[in-house]
Amino acid sequence: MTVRVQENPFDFGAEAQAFATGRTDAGAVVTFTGIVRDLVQSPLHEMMIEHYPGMTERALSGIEADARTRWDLRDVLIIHRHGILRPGDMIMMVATASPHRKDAFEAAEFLMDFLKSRAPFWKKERTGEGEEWVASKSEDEYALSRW
Amino acid sequence: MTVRVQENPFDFGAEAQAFATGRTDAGAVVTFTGIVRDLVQSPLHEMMIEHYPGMTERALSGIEADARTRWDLRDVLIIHRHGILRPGDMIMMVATASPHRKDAFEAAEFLMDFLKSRAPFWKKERTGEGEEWVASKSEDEYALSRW
Amino acid sequence: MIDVLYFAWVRERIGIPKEQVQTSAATVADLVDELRSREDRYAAAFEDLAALRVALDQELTDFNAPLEGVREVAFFPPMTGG
Amino acid sequence: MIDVLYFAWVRERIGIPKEQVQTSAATVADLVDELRSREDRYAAAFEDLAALRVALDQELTDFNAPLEGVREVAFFPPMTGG
Repeated sequence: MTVRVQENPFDFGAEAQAFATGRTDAGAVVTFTGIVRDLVQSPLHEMMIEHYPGMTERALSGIEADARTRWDLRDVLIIHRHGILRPGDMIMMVATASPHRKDAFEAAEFLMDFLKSRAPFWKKERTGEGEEWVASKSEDEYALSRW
Repeated sequence: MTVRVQENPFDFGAEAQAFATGRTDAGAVVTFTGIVRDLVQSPLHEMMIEHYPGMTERALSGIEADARTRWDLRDVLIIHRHGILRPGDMIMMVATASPHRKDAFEAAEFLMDFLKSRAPFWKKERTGEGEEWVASKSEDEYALSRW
Repeated sequence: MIDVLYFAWVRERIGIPKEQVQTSAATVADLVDELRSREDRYAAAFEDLAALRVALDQELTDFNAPLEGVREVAFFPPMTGG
Repeated sequence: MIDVLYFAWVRERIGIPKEQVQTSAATVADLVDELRSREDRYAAAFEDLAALRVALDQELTDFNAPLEGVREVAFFPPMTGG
Protein backbone atom coordinates (compact mmCIF):
# COMPACT_ATOMS: atom_id res chain seq x y z
CA MET A 1 0.00 0.00 0.00
CA THR A 2 1.80 3.10 -1.25
CA VAL A 3 0.79 6.74 -1.55
CA ARG A 4 3.18 9.23 -3.13
CA VAL A 5 2.71 12.96 -3.79
CA GLN A 6 5.58 14.38 -5.78
CA GLU A 7 6.69 17.17 -8.09
CA ASN A 8 8.95 14.93 -10.20
CA PRO A 9 7.67 12.82 -13.07
CA PHE A 10 7.07 9.14 -12.37
CA ASP A 11 7.82 6.23 -14.69
CA PHE A 12 4.36 4.77 -15.38
CA GLY A 13 5.64 1.66 -17.19
CA ALA A 14 8.16 0.82 -14.47
CA GLU A 15 5.61 1.46 -11.70
CA ALA A 16 2.96 -0.67 -13.42
CA GLN A 17 5.45 -3.46 -14.08
CA ALA A 18 6.75 -3.46 -10.48
CA PHE A 19 3.20 -3.42 -9.14
CA ALA A 20 2.11 -6.44 -11.19
CA THR A 21 5.31 -8.49 -11.07
CA GLY A 22 5.52 -11.77 -9.17
CA ARG A 23 1.99 -11.46 -7.89
CA THR A 24 0.64 -14.96 -7.26
CA ASP A 25 -1.97 -13.82 -4.71
CA ALA A 26 -4.02 -11.56 -6.98
CA GLY A 27 -4.89 -12.46 -10.55
CA ALA A 28 -6.31 -9.06 -11.46
CA VAL A 29 -4.37 -5.79 -11.71
CA VAL A 30 -6.01 -2.56 -12.87
CA THR A 31 -4.21 0.73 -13.49
CA PHE A 32 -5.57 4.17 -14.28
CA THR A 33 -3.36 6.96 -15.58
CA GLY A 34 -4.36 10.59 -15.99
CA ILE A 35 -2.58 12.49 -18.74
CA VAL A 36 -2.51 16.24 -19.46
CA ARG A 37 -4.68 16.75 -22.56
CA ASP A 38 -4.14 19.47 -25.05
CA LEU A 39 -7.09 21.84 -25.50
CA VAL A 40 -9.02 22.19 -28.72
CA GLN A 41 -9.92 25.88 -28.44
CA SER A 42 -6.51 27.25 -27.54
CA PRO A 43 -3.31 25.14 -27.28
CA LEU A 44 -2.34 24.44 -23.68
CA HIS A 45 1.09 25.79 -22.72
CA GLU A 46 1.15 24.27 -19.28
CA MET A 47 -0.92 23.04 -16.40
CA MET A 48 -0.05 24.07 -12.85
CA ILE A 49 -1.22 21.79 -10.05
CA GLU A 50 -1.41 23.25 -6.57
CA HIS A 51 -1.97 21.05 -3.53
CA TYR A 52 -2.28 21.23 0.24
CA PRO A 53 0.82 19.56 1.69
CA GLY A 54 -0.09 17.42 4.66
CA MET A 55 -3.78 17.23 3.91
CA THR A 56 -3.09 15.68 0.51
CA GLU A 57 -1.26 12.72 2.00
CA ARG A 58 -3.92 12.34 4.71
CA ALA A 59 -6.76 12.44 2.17
CA LEU A 60 -5.08 9.93 -0.16
CA SER A 61 -4.24 7.54 2.69
CA GLY A 62 -7.80 7.84 3.96
CA ILE A 63 -9.27 7.07 0.54
CA GLU A 64 -6.94 4.11 0.16
CA ALA A 65 -7.84 2.71 3.60
CA ASP A 66 -11.53 3.14 2.78
CA ALA A 67 -11.09 1.21 -0.50
CA ARG A 68 -9.42 -1.65 1.37
CA THR A 69 -12.42 -2.05 3.68
CA ARG A 70 -14.80 -2.21 0.72
CA TRP A 71 -12.99 -4.61 -1.62
CA ASP A 72 -10.64 -7.58 -1.40
CA LEU A 73 -7.43 -5.75 -2.31
CA ARG A 74 -3.96 -7.21 -2.00
CA ASP A 75 -2.21 -3.98 -2.93
CA VAL A 76 -2.93 -0.37 -3.84
CA LEU A 77 -0.68 2.30 -5.34
CA ILE A 78 -1.50 6.00 -5.68
CA ILE A 79 0.93 8.51 -7.22
CA HIS A 80 -0.09 12.14 -7.84
CA ARG A 81 2.10 14.94 -9.15
CA HIS A 82 1.94 18.66 -8.45
CA GLY A 83 3.79 21.59 -10.00
CA ILE A 84 4.08 22.38 -13.68
CA LEU A 85 3.06 19.83 -16.33
CA ARG A 86 2.71 19.94 -20.10
CA PRO A 87 0.41 18.18 -22.60
CA GLY A 88 1.16 14.46 -22.69
CA ASP A 89 2.67 14.46 -19.17
CA MET A 90 1.23 11.95 -16.72
CA ILE A 91 -0.52 13.65 -13.82
CA MET A 92 -1.23 10.66 -11.66
CA MET A 93 -1.82 6.92 -11.53
CA VAL A 94 -3.61 4.44 -9.34
CA ALA A 95 -3.16 0.67 -9.36
CA THR A 96 -5.17 -2.04 -7.61
CA ALA A 97 -4.50 -5.76 -7.21
CA SER A 98 -7.20 -8.24 -6.24
CA PRO A 99 -8.06 -11.91 -6.68
CA HIS A 100 -11.25 -10.71 -8.43
CA ARG A 101 -11.36 -8.52 -11.53
CA LYS A 102 -14.58 -6.84 -10.37
CA ASP A 103 -12.91 -5.74 -7.14
CA ALA A 104 -9.82 -4.46 -8.92
CA PHE A 105 -11.94 -2.43 -11.38
CA GLU A 106 -14.40 -1.04 -8.84
CA ALA A 107 -11.70 -0.05 -6.36
CA ALA A 108 -9.75 1.79 -9.07
CA GLU A 109 -12.90 3.67 -10.14
CA PHE A 110 -13.69 4.50 -6.52
CA LEU A 111 -10.17 5.84 -5.94
CA MET A 112 -10.44 7.98 -9.08
CA ASP A 113 -13.86 9.36 -8.15
CA PHE A 114 -12.53 10.43 -4.77
CA LEU A 115 -9.25 11.79 -6.16
CA LYS A 116 -11.23 13.98 -8.55
CA SER A 117 -13.19 15.88 -5.92
CA ARG A 118 -11.99 14.96 -2.43
CA ALA A 119 -8.20 15.18 -2.63
CA PRO A 120 -6.90 18.76 -2.24
CA PHE A 121 -5.48 19.42 -5.70
CA TRP A 122 -6.33 22.40 -7.91
CA LYS A 123 -5.48 22.68 -11.58
CA LYS A 124 -4.78 25.90 -13.47
CA GLU A 125 -4.37 25.98 -17.24
CA ARG A 126 -2.19 28.46 -19.10
CA THR A 127 -2.96 29.01 -22.79
CA GLY A 128 -2.17 31.83 -25.23
CA GLU A 129 -5.25 33.54 -23.87
CA GLY A 130 -4.10 33.60 -20.28
CA GLU A 131 -4.44 31.55 -17.12
CA GLU A 132 -7.58 29.96 -15.76
CA TRP A 133 -8.43 27.70 -12.82
CA VAL A 134 -10.08 24.48 -13.96
CA ALA A 135 -13.68 24.40 -12.72
CA SER A 136 -14.91 21.34 -10.88
CA LYS A 137 -17.49 19.32 -12.76
CA SER A 138 -20.91 18.53 -11.35
CA GLU A 139 -20.59 15.07 -12.92
CA ASP A 140 -17.50 14.45 -10.76
CA GLU A 141 -19.42 15.35 -7.62
CA TYR A 142 -22.30 13.17 -8.80
CA ALA A 143 -19.93 10.24 -9.44
CA LEU A 144 -19.29 10.03 -5.68
CA SER A 145 -22.92 9.32 -4.95
CA ARG A 146 -22.74 5.76 -6.23
CA TRP A 147 -20.30 4.62 -3.54
CA MET B 1 -5.95 -0.45 -32.28
CA THR B 2 -3.89 -3.59 -31.75
CA VAL B 3 -4.80 -7.22 -31.10
CA ARG B 4 -2.05 -9.77 -30.45
CA VAL B 5 -2.31 -13.48 -29.69
CA GLN B 6 1.06 -14.96 -28.84
CA GLU B 7 2.86 -17.77 -27.05
CA ASN B 8 5.77 -15.58 -25.91
CA PRO B 9 5.65 -13.45 -22.77
CA PHE B 10 4.90 -9.76 -23.22
CA ASP B 11 6.48 -6.88 -21.34
CA PHE B 12 3.53 -5.37 -19.47
CA GLY B 13 5.42 -2.29 -18.24
CA ALA B 14 6.81 -1.47 -21.67
CA GLU B 15 3.43 -2.06 -23.35
CA ALA B 16 1.61 0.12 -20.81
CA GLN B 17 4.22 2.86 -21.10
CA ALA B 18 4.15 2.85 -24.91
CA PHE B 19 0.35 2.87 -24.91
CA ALA B 20 0.12 5.91 -22.61
CA THR B 21 3.10 7.90 -23.88
CA GLY B 22 2.68 11.16 -25.75
CA ARG B 23 -1.08 10.93 -25.67
CA THR B 24 -2.51 14.46 -25.78
CA ASP B 25 -5.88 13.36 -27.23
CA ALA B 26 -7.02 11.15 -24.37
CA GLY B 27 -6.54 12.05 -20.72
CA ALA B 28 -7.60 8.66 -19.35
CA VAL B 29 -5.77 5.36 -19.80
CA VAL B 30 -6.93 2.14 -18.10
CA THR B 31 -5.08 -1.17 -18.17
CA PHE B 32 -6.14 -4.58 -16.93
CA THR B 33 -3.66 -7.41 -16.49
CA GLY B 34 -4.53 -11.02 -15.76
CA ILE B 35 -1.91 -12.97 -13.81
CA VAL B 36 -1.68 -16.73 -13.14
CA ARG B 37 -2.60 -17.20 -9.49
CA ASP B 38 -1.26 -19.94 -7.33
CA LEU B 39 -3.89 -22.26 -5.88
CA VAL B 40 -4.56 -22.59 -2.18
CA GLN B 41 -5.57 -26.26 -2.11
CA SER B 42 -2.71 -27.68 -4.17
CA PRO B 43 0.22 -25.63 -5.55
CA LEU B 44 -0.13 -24.95 -9.26
CA HIS B 45 2.70 -26.34 -11.36
CA GLU B 46 1.57 -24.81 -14.61
CA MET B 47 -1.37 -23.53 -16.57
CA MET B 48 -1.86 -24.57 -20.20
CA ILE B 49 -3.90 -22.27 -22.40
CA GLU B 50 -5.35 -23.70 -25.59
CA HIS B 51 -6.91 -21.49 -28.23
CA TYR B 52 -8.56 -21.66 -31.64
CA PRO B 53 -6.15 -20.01 -34.12
CA GLY B 54 -8.02 -17.84 -36.56
CA MET B 55 -11.21 -17.61 -34.55
CA THR B 56 -9.33 -16.08 -31.62
CA GLU B 57 -8.08 -13.14 -33.68
CA ARG B 58 -11.54 -12.72 -35.25
CA ALA B 59 -13.28 -12.77 -31.88
CA LEU B 60 -10.83 -10.30 -30.31
CA SER B 61 -11.01 -7.92 -33.26
CA GLY B 62 -14.81 -8.14 -33.17
CA ILE B 63 -14.93 -7.36 -29.45
CA GLU B 64 -12.56 -4.46 -29.93
CA ALA B 65 -14.61 -3.02 -32.82
CA ASP B 66 -17.77 -3.39 -30.73
CA ALA B 67 -16.16 -1.47 -27.85
CA ARG B 68 -15.22 1.36 -30.19
CA THR B 69 -18.84 1.82 -31.29
CA ARG B 70 -20.00 2.00 -27.67
CA TRP B 71 -17.43 4.37 -26.14
CA ASP B 72 -15.27 7.30 -27.20
CA LEU B 73 -11.98 5.41 -27.48
CA ARG B 74 -8.82 6.82 -29.02
CA ASP B 75 -6.92 3.55 -28.75
CA VAL B 76 -7.33 -0.05 -27.64
CA LEU B 77 -4.74 -2.77 -27.03
CA ILE B 78 -5.45 -6.45 -26.41
CA ILE B 79 -2.68 -9.02 -25.84
CA HIS B 80 -3.48 -12.63 -24.89
CA ARG B 81 -1.01 -15.47 -24.44
CA HIS B 82 -1.48 -19.17 -25.05
CA GLY B 83 0.74 -22.14 -24.24
CA ILE B 84 2.32 -22.95 -20.88
CA LEU B 85 2.36 -20.39 -18.06
CA ARG B 86 3.37 -20.50 -14.41
CA PRO B 87 2.15 -18.72 -11.27
CA GLY B 88 2.96 -15.01 -11.47
CA ASP B 89 3.10 -15.04 -15.29
CA MET B 90 0.95 -12.49 -17.05
CA ILE B 91 -1.76 -14.15 -19.15
CA MET B 92 -3.15 -11.13 -20.94
CA MET B 93 -3.66 -7.40 -20.85
CA VAL B 94 -6.09 -4.88 -22.25
CA ALA B 95 -5.58 -1.12 -22.39
CA THR B 96 -8.04 1.63 -23.32
CA ALA B 97 -7.49 5.35 -23.94
CA SER B 98 -10.32 7.89 -23.89
CA PRO B 99 -10.90 11.58 -23.19
CA HIS B 100 -13.27 10.42 -20.41
CA ARG B 101 -12.31 8.20 -17.48
CA LYS B 102 -15.75 6.59 -17.40
CA ASP B 103 -15.37 5.47 -21.01
CA ALA B 104 -11.87 4.13 -20.43
CA PHE B 105 -13.01 2.13 -17.38
CA GLU B 106 -16.24 0.79 -18.87
CA ALA B 107 -14.62 -0.24 -22.15
CA ALA B 108 -11.86 -2.12 -20.30
CA GLU B 109 -14.46 -3.95 -18.18
CA PHE B 110 -16.50 -4.74 -21.27
CA LEU B 111 -13.44 -6.15 -23.08
CA MET B 112 -12.62 -8.29 -20.05
CA ASP B 113 -16.17 -9.62 -19.68
CA PHE B 114 -16.15 -10.68 -23.32
CA LEU B 115 -12.62 -12.10 -23.20
CA LYS B 116 -13.66 -14.29 -20.26
CA SER B 117 -16.45 -16.14 -22.00
CA ARG B 118 -16.56 -15.23 -25.69
CA ALA B 119 -12.95 -15.50 -26.84
CA PRO B 120 -11.95 -19.10 -27.69
CA PHE B 121 -9.40 -19.80 -24.96
CA TRP B 122 -9.46 -22.76 -22.59
CA LYS B 123 -7.36 -23.09 -19.45
CA LYS B 124 -6.09 -26.31 -17.93
CA GLU B 125 -4.35 -26.43 -14.57
CA ARG B 126 -1.70 -28.96 -13.57
CA THR B 127 -1.12 -29.49 -9.85
CA GLY B 128 0.45 -32.33 -7.83
CA GLU B 129 -2.96 -34.00 -8.02
CA GLY B 130 -3.14 -34.05 -11.80
CA GLU B 131 -4.55 -31.99 -14.62
CA GLU B 132 -7.95 -30.36 -14.80
CA TRP B 133 -9.75 -28.06 -17.22
CA VAL B 134 -10.83 -24.83 -15.60
CA ALA B 135 -14.64 -24.68 -15.48
CA SER B 136 -16.40 -21.59 -16.76
CA LYS B 137 -18.10 -19.54 -14.07
CA SER B 138 -21.78 -18.67 -14.18
CA GLU B 139 -20.85 -15.21 -12.84
CA ASP B 140 -18.72 -14.66 -15.96
CA GLU B 141 -21.66 -15.52 -18.20
CA TYR B 142 -23.88 -13.29 -16.08
CA ALA B 143 -21.40 -10.39 -16.32
CA LEU B 144 -22.13 -10.19 -20.07
CA SER B 145 -25.78 -9.41 -19.46
CA ARG B 146 -25.08 -5.85 -18.33
CA TRP B 147 -23.73 -4.74 -21.73
CA MET C 1 -16.70 -32.54 -46.92
CA ILE C 2 -16.56 -30.36 -43.85
CA ASP C 3 -13.69 -29.66 -41.44
CA VAL C 4 -14.63 -30.55 -37.87
CA LEU C 5 -12.42 -29.19 -35.05
CA TYR C 6 -12.39 -30.13 -31.37
CA PHE C 7 -10.90 -28.16 -28.50
CA ALA C 8 -10.08 -28.69 -24.81
CA TRP C 9 -11.75 -31.73 -23.23
CA VAL C 10 -13.85 -32.36 -26.34
CA ARG C 11 -10.57 -32.84 -28.24
CA GLU C 12 -9.26 -35.09 -25.47
CA ARG C 13 -12.35 -37.29 -25.40
CA ILE C 14 -12.48 -37.70 -29.16
CA GLY C 15 -8.72 -38.08 -29.34
CA ILE C 16 -8.02 -35.85 -32.35
CA PRO C 17 -8.00 -32.09 -32.87
CA LYS C 18 -9.47 -32.11 -36.37
CA GLU C 19 -10.98 -34.34 -39.02
CA GLN C 20 -12.80 -34.15 -42.32
CA VAL C 21 -16.35 -35.44 -42.28
CA GLN C 22 -18.54 -36.43 -45.20
CA THR C 23 -22.03 -35.44 -44.18
CA SER C 24 -25.37 -34.35 -45.52
CA ALA C 25 -26.58 -33.20 -42.11
CA ALA C 26 -28.86 -30.18 -42.37
CA THR C 27 -28.04 -28.68 -38.97
CA VAL C 28 -25.35 -28.85 -36.30
CA ALA C 29 -27.66 -31.01 -34.18
CA ASP C 30 -28.00 -33.49 -37.07
CA LEU C 31 -24.21 -33.63 -37.43
CA VAL C 32 -23.86 -34.27 -33.70
CA ASP C 33 -26.33 -37.18 -34.01
CA GLU C 34 -24.29 -38.67 -36.85
CA LEU C 35 -21.04 -38.35 -34.87
CA ARG C 36 -22.59 -39.79 -31.69
CA SER C 37 -23.67 -42.91 -33.53
CA ARG C 38 -20.16 -43.54 -34.84
CA GLU C 39 -18.22 -44.57 -31.75
CA ASP C 40 -18.35 -44.39 -27.95
CA ARG C 41 -15.75 -41.63 -27.78
CA TYR C 42 -18.04 -39.35 -29.79
CA ALA C 43 -21.02 -40.33 -27.67
CA ALA C 44 -18.96 -39.46 -24.59
CA ALA C 45 -17.84 -36.09 -25.97
CA PHE C 46 -21.37 -35.09 -27.03
CA GLU C 47 -23.12 -36.55 -24.01
CA ASP C 48 -24.38 -33.19 -22.70
CA LEU C 49 -24.91 -30.51 -25.34
CA ALA C 50 -25.62 -27.91 -22.64
CA ALA C 51 -21.94 -28.21 -21.68
CA LEU C 52 -20.80 -27.55 -25.26
CA ARG C 53 -20.47 -24.60 -27.59
CA VAL C 54 -20.29 -24.63 -31.37
CA ALA C 55 -18.78 -22.27 -33.94
CA LEU C 56 -19.49 -22.31 -37.69
CA ASP C 57 -16.73 -20.80 -39.81
CA GLN C 58 -15.28 -19.29 -36.62
CA GLU C 59 -18.48 -17.59 -35.47
CA LEU C 60 -20.28 -18.74 -32.32
CA THR C 61 -23.76 -20.07 -33.03
CA ASP C 62 -26.17 -22.67 -31.65
CA PHE C 63 -26.97 -26.30 -32.35
CA ASN C 64 -29.99 -25.49 -34.52
CA ALA C 65 -27.89 -23.56 -37.03
CA PRO C 66 -27.98 -24.86 -40.65
CA LEU C 67 -24.78 -26.34 -42.10
CA GLU C 68 -25.35 -25.36 -45.72
CA GLY C 69 -22.30 -23.61 -47.16
CA VAL C 70 -20.30 -24.08 -43.94
CA ARG C 71 -16.67 -25.17 -44.32
CA GLU C 72 -15.54 -25.41 -40.70
CA VAL C 73 -17.40 -26.59 -37.59
CA ALA C 74 -15.80 -26.43 -34.14
CA PHE C 75 -16.98 -28.00 -30.88
CA PHE C 76 -15.64 -26.96 -27.50
CA PRO C 77 -16.60 -26.35 -23.87
CA PRO C 78 -17.51 -22.83 -22.62
CA MET C 79 -14.52 -20.54 -23.01
CA THR C 80 -12.31 -19.56 -20.10
CA GLY C 81 -10.18 -16.73 -21.42
CA GLY C 82 -8.91 -13.59 -19.75
CA MET D 1 -4.31 32.23 17.36
CA ILE D 2 -5.28 30.06 14.47
CA ASP D 3 -3.47 29.33 11.18
CA VAL D 4 -5.60 30.21 8.17
CA LEU D 5 -4.57 28.82 4.77
CA TYR D 6 -5.84 29.79 1.32
CA PHE D 7 -5.49 27.80 -1.91
CA ALA D 8 -6.03 28.32 -5.64
CA TRP D 9 -8.10 31.41 -6.53
CA VAL D 10 -8.95 32.05 -2.87
CA ARG D 11 -5.20 32.46 -2.27
CA GLU D 12 -4.91 34.70 -5.34
CA ARG D 13 -7.81 36.95 -4.31
CA ILE D 14 -6.58 37.36 -0.74
CA GLY D 15 -2.99 37.67 -1.93
CA ILE D 16 -1.30 35.45 0.65
CA PRO D 17 -1.16 31.66 1.14
CA LYS D 18 -1.29 31.70 4.93
CA GLU D 19 -1.71 33.96 7.94
CA GLN D 20 -2.23 33.79 11.67
CA VAL D 21 -5.54 35.12 12.88
CA GLN D 22 -6.55 36.15 16.41
CA THR D 23 -10.20 35.23 16.70
CA SER D 24 -12.86 34.20 19.14
CA ALA D 25 -15.23 33.06 16.38
CA ALA D 26 -17.32 30.09 17.45
CA THR D 27 -17.78 28.58 13.99
CA VAL D 28 -16.20 28.71 10.55
CA ALA D 29 -19.08 30.93 9.38
CA ASP D 30 -18.33 33.40 12.19
CA LEU D 31 -14.66 33.46 11.18
CA VAL D 32 -15.67 34.11 7.57
CA ASP D 33 -17.81 37.06 8.70
CA GLU D 34 -14.86 38.52 10.64
CA LEU D 35 -12.54 38.15 7.63
CA ARG D 36 -15.10 39.62 5.20
CA SER D 37 -15.40 42.78 7.30
CA ARG D 38 -11.63 43.34 7.27
CA GLU D 39 -10.91 44.33 3.65
CA ASP D 40 -12.39 44.15 0.18
CA ARG D 41 -10.03 41.34 -0.92
CA TYR D 42 -11.51 39.09 1.81
CA ALA D 43 -15.04 40.13 0.89
CA ALA D 44 -14.23 39.24 -2.73
CA ALA D 45 -12.75 35.86 -1.81
CA PHE D 46 -15.67 34.92 0.43
CA GLU D 47 -18.38 36.39 -1.77
CA ASP D 48 -20.07 33.05 -2.54
CA LEU D 49 -19.65 30.38 0.12
CA ALA D 50 -21.33 27.81 -2.11
CA ALA D 51 -18.23 28.04 -4.33
CA LEU D 52 -15.90 27.36 -1.39
CA ARG D 53 -14.81 24.39 0.69
CA VAL D 54 -13.30 24.40 4.16
CA ALA D 55 -11.01 22.01 6.03
CA LEU D 56 -10.33 22.06 9.78
CA ASP D 57 -7.02 20.50 10.80
CA GLN D 58 -6.83 18.98 7.30
CA GLU D 59 -10.26 17.32 7.36
CA LEU D 60 -13.04 18.51 5.05
CA THR D 61 -16.02 19.89 6.94
CA ASP D 62 -18.73 22.54 6.50
CA PHE D 63 -19.17 26.19 7.44
CA ASN D 64 -21.23 25.41 10.52
CA ALA D 65 -18.40 23.45 12.15
CA PRO D 66 -17.19 24.75 15.53
CA LEU D 67 -13.66 26.16 15.76
CA GLU D 68 -12.92 25.18 19.33
CA GLY D 69 -9.56 23.40 19.61
CA VAL D 70 -8.84 23.83 15.90
CA ARG D 71 -5.30 24.88 14.96
CA GLU D 72 -5.52 25.10 11.17
CA VAL D 73 -8.36 26.31 8.93
CA ALA D 74 -8.07 26.12 5.13
CA PHE D 75 -10.32 27.72 2.52
CA PHE D 76 -10.30 26.68 -1.12
CA PRO D 77 -12.50 26.08 -4.19
CA PRO D 78 -13.84 22.59 -5.01
CA MET D 79 -10.95 20.25 -5.70
CA THR D 80 -9.94 19.24 -9.21
CA GLY D 81 -7.50 16.36 -8.72
CA GLY D 82 -6.99 13.19 -10.71
